Amino acid sequence: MPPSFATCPFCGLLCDDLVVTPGPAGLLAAGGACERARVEFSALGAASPSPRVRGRAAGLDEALDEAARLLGAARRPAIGGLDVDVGAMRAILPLAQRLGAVIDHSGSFAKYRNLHVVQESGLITTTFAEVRNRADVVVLVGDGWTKRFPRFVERMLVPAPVFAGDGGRRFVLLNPADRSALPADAECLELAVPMAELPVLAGTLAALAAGRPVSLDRAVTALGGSASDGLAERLARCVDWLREARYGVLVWSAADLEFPHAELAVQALARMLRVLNEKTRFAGLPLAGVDGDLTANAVQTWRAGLPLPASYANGTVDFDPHRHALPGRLARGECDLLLWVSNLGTKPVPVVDGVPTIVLGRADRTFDAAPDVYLPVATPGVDAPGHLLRGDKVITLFLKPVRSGSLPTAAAMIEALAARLEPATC
Amino acid sequence: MSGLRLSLRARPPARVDGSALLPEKLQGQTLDAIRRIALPGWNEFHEVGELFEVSGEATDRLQIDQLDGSFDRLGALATAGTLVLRGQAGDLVGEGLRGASIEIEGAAGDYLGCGMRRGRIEVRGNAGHFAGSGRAGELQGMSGGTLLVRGDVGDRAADRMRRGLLLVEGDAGDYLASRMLAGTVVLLGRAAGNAGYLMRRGTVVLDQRPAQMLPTFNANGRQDLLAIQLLLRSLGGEGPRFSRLAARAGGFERWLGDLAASGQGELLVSF
Amino acid sequence: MAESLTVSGVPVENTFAEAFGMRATRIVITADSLRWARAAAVAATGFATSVIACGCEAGIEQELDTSQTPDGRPGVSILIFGMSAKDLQKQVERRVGQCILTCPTTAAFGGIARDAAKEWLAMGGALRYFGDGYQISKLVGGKRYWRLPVMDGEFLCEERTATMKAIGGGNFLILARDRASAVAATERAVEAMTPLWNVILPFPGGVVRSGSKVGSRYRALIASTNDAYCPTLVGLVKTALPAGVNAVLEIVIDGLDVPSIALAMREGIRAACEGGEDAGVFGITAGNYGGKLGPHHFRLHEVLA
Amino acid sequence: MLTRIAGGRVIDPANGVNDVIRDLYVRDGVIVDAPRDGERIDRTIDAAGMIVMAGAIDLHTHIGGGKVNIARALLPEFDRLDPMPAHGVCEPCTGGAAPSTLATGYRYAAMGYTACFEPAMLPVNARQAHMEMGDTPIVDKGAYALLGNDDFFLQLLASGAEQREIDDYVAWTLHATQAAGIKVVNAGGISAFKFNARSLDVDGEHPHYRVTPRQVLGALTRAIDGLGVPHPLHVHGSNLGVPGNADSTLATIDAAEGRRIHLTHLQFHSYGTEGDRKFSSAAQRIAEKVNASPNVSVDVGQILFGQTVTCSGDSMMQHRNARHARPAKWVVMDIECDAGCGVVPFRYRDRDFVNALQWAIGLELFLLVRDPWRVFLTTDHPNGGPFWSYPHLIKLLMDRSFRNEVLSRLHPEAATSSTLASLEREYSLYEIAIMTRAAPARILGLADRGHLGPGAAADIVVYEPHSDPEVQFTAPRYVFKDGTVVAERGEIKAVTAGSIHVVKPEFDRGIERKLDDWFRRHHTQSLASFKISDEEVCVCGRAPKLVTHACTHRG
Repeated sequence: MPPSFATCPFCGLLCDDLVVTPGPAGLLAAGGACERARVEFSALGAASPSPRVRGRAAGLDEALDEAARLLGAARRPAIGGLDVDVGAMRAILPLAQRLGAVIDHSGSFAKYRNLHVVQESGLITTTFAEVRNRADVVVLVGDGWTKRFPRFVERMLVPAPVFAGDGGRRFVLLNPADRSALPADAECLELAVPMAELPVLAGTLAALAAGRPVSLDRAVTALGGSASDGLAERLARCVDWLREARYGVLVWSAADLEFPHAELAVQALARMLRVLNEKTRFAGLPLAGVDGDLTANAVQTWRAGLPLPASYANGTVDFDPHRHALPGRLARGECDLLLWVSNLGTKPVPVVDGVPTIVLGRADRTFDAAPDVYLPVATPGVDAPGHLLRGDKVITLFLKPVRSGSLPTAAAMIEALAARLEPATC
Repeated sequence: MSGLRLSLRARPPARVDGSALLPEKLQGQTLDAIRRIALPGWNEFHEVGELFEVSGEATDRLQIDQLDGSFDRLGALATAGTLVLRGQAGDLVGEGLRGASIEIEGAAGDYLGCGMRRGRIEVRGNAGHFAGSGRAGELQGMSGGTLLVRGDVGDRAADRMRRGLLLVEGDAGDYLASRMLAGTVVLLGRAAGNAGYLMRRGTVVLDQRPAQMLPTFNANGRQDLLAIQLLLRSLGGEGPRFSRLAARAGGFERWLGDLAASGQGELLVSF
Repeated sequence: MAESLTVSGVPVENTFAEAFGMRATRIVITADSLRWARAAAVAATGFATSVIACGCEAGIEQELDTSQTPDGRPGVSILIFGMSAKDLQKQVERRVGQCILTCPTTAAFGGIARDAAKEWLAMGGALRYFGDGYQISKLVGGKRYWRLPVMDGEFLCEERTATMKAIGGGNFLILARDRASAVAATERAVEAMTPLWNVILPFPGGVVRSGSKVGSRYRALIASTNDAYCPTLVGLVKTALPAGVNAVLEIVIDGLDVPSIALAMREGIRAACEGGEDAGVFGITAGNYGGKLGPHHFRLHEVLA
Repeated sequence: MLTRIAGGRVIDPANGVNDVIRDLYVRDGVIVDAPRDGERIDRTIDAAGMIVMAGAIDLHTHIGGGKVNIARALLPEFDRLDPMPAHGVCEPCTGGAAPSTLATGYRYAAMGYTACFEPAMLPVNARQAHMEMGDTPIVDKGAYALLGNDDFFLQLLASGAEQREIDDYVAWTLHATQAAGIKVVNAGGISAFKFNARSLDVDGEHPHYRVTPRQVLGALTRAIDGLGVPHPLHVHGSNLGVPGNADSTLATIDAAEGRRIHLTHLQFHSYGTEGDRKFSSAAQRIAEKVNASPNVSVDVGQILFGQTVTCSGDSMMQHRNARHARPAKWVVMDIECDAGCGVVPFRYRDRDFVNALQWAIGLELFLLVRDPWRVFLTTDHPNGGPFWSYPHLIKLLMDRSFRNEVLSRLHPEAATSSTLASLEREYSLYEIAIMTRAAPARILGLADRGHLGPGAAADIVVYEPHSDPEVQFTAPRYVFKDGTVVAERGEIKAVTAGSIHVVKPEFDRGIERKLDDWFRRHHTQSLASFKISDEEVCVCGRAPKLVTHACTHRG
């Protein structure tokens, strides 16, 4: 009998070739598992948590009662985290509506760097299998993706592009990328300028790709280079490669773009893609899907018609990345309760003085400051079935549990919570 | 001073949408009726009378005093009358303005005058980020009217601006006039980084040399253009600092860009 | 009731000039110097004597000093008259495009006050495509301008110019002893009328010698020479020339309103009659078609009252 | 519980009933025979004087799948203009150019629609499509899986595979994606675009596989017939929106060689090149061909004036049309060696010649195609206009003077460039019932929907007659979904969950060996991950049940 493969929920690649078995210390992930997957499965395997009320172990009913009491008393609750699967999100949204909550994903600030560009200019994009089979020129921005998407190179960039003709695949590394992540024999052009200069670099490439008269000398100076370091020649060569590509792909991960107004740099690159597509094919691949960011946004978007961050206050739904962003709402002291739901990851829960916090979290999570209520929930793909959107946005995969656990799902927990609330009055 | 006067006396627990407080809507109502108007907060509605001392007479002039930044969208979509705001106005003041005059005798929050189409907003103090821009997710920013900030503006002022006039006496943050589509910005202070990023058309007059000039703007030499003279002359009424700019002779150093976009914008720098 | 009126002893016939409703626009041309504003204005108002064959009637209205122009440069205002806004649109486009756009340093502005505006004509708005995509639109003080890149910089042109209701065909005829006297009289008249606002004299030098009557023996022509006033036909046709009159010249006036035309006629007639019969001027009359064709009747005696 | 709907004027074309006064009985969500004497009737709904029809079925409406969600995210400005606050049993959501799934379910149900079919489900995106449909409350759902641009199919075809193998692949796709039919979009063109081709006509060669769209259409229509799939191959033709594409459309019909074929949003494919503007109506030519070809059915894809957003799998043509985007933002995607998508917002303007003529062409098609069993009422929602404009569209079909009055307000050349003004036909209520109920159920093979005979699901709409059809069809007096009153006078009274409709033709599972190899060599997920089980699709689709409709071998 062939091994039953597991699908890894811990990054946007959703690799479905893992073999996960019970080991002496937790779950043992093998098969295609990367280091990150091994660590995550192992950590989850070891934990056997119980609900907690203000740090003290409590029965499920007691913890649910307390959580329901806090929720019932809240007038301005916020729902955060959302590092969750589709099922959890489907349960969270009716609750958010019922509570009039403001709701935001923990990574939406990074996510918004791409959404911004879609909403304010549009985008040409592609998906993993197109990259794998077609891409003859791959431009990689930044290097965070090598950590966040550990098997991206192995799975998408190492296999030969069968539809690309005989030329093989060439790489351009924008910003200080990790050359060693790529195959050693890969033809590779490095434009190693600091990440903060990406807006200038992106604008320069977009202008050059459009055939506009940009002074390479001035560009090099603006990028902090010098006449002798060959940057001007590499810029020119890069543009040649972009224009010669039969099917080029530009890869970035919005979470890497940790500088203010990074969405503008993405927009410059989006413009470059538009220009290149007048003559050849060149598509973007905004790598995402970590921590359920795409999933949470997609479910919110299809149910409400508007993405995150959103407010369900006053019986309406409103999208405003500025006013409804959770960090801002918390910092301004506007929320009187924080419900944090995260069944996939273990990002820290914000602690705000005087704001009661309920956490529906992974079994192995720990806290610097104990929340008022902690309700451990099953992790989809480990203890429970679930669905997640993959990092290229189009594919949703089923997460089959690798063990039969006793933890309730986040969705079930939310429904239990909702059942304890007073009937909605509106 | 004539008109209606609201003076904040209680801070709401969360931001309140103040867009119902328009002179054109309140005009002619009794003070009691005005006190009963409910403003939407977060899951609760606050009566004007609970939050404000209400006095005077509801004419086409409304003054709101003691603002503390917790009211958003004041003057949004106003078409007529005068709204005077004192203290710290919140975000989205004058959003989508269609004709009224808003005077802020204090400072404004973010998204001041975003999407405004007509009318005039004048701020004595500073304005936050995205002044004269557009609502998040939409293609166009401010598309008409005059937005005058005597103090500084934050980042991304005039982002996606399509028409109209943004005048700033102080400094501007990063990405002034980013993605500008058309319209006019005049900045007397200094622009921080990346002014004009991805601007497609439009005019930005800078009375001081910006921190840096993007390599995707090309020098067009010194140009003394009639259109710019005409433009600056038209600002004579906006104060002596603008008159002085209009009176200076010899044109400007002109830069064209952003070549990463369609490249037909102009940055005009005093020399 | 043949009430008699003389000016400087010259008899003025008790008749009227018959004028028609027209549409007009004023364009203010500025330039770095008056020389180039004038050059553009002369070209733009050239070949515009009669609406019948030229498409419009046009002329220079005034020269403007730097305090009188929108951009503080010297300028010239011109008036263009047509039978309809549609006709004017065509002429404005052609004349501004060929004569102002082309002329060094110039700019063109609409010159009709907004409250008098009847219809709007595209000016810069029609010419902007000459910029081949590099044209820039700019809104200043509520008016839209187009900036077209040209070889000496930019041609600045207001997007539109307004039309207003106007009057064409104000006129008077000078009956003189001989050609020299007639010419001298018209020169005096034109000089007196030149400083006046709101009017132009569309014919060459302000004067027309080919007065016309309606109709012709040739079917294709709708007008032909005014034989009753032609001295060389005296004895052949029924003449309108008093004895001793051997030359007649006419001054035609187009204007934006009735008072401006009336004023121009008065100033012109007075100047023409200066020196009286000694100067060879024997009479003043006016052209009309019996009052059936034009709604505006400028009675000479009333104009001079 | 037994419910009687008493005394209504029943219009049920599937059973040949035209405006007959009779009672309907409903038990456990199903229409049943009249009870024997003495049997207790628990509830009687008085429908006297009212018109009773089966629930309406939309066989082509983009209600789910990634492209619609991209459209939702792309255009927040129109959601802001169309808020739907919490109301009664309804959660807050938004409508707009690309409405939320909640708004879609509420508005369809309120209007008397009880089943909706998503026509462009990308196989790789099938889970998400089912999820979005699952979050579309009340109405039943089904979807057509997209084939004909996927590399597996194209290499099969290019390698000269036997038809049997293609049949197996088509059947496998229906099973694996839980679909109710197969659609092809710009046959081969989406794939060709990935190889940088910018157009591909019916007999053009794919730049890589060297096959033609005609071959693709031939193979797929053969497969559909061979497998006995009730719904004909659903075809979005070549050259969408291009002046002169009527020739491609006629060639597409010929490519079916007499086999069943459904041409979707035909309006966008009926353009000529006559006149000064090189854009004209070819509706007459197309309609004649359709009338003469009993194997052909069509839906119109009527455009209506206003803001909309076009969501299509046709990345090739959407990229080409993107320059007309309004607002000027758009998304084009290449997708996973499977297909593509393009999302381009449009504003159709009545004073624009092209838009006005498009409007007229759609109506010409409605009126010139004679058989109401073969022409369906669609706007290709949201592409030509939102589905909630159907009542207005019905009025345009039923009322000639209204139609001509609207025509007179459009760009004047729309009237002179089309025959619309001279067309006298007015649809009857009976014909409307055919085209919106009986015919879609028949062409989809839905035995238990679209009619009011015993055994049918109790999806029933009761209308108050009104002289203005738009008023009548906007807010029916009662809408029953599976026997539950879900809406009254346009207001939602109960939020229920609809079923999923699928077909599962028999096939040789040996095809999976070849597919497994293909997945290993080219895909980025395993064959096992790709397939959606019956149990899973009910979770994704939040469906109380999966309704499998029979396939009958014809081949």
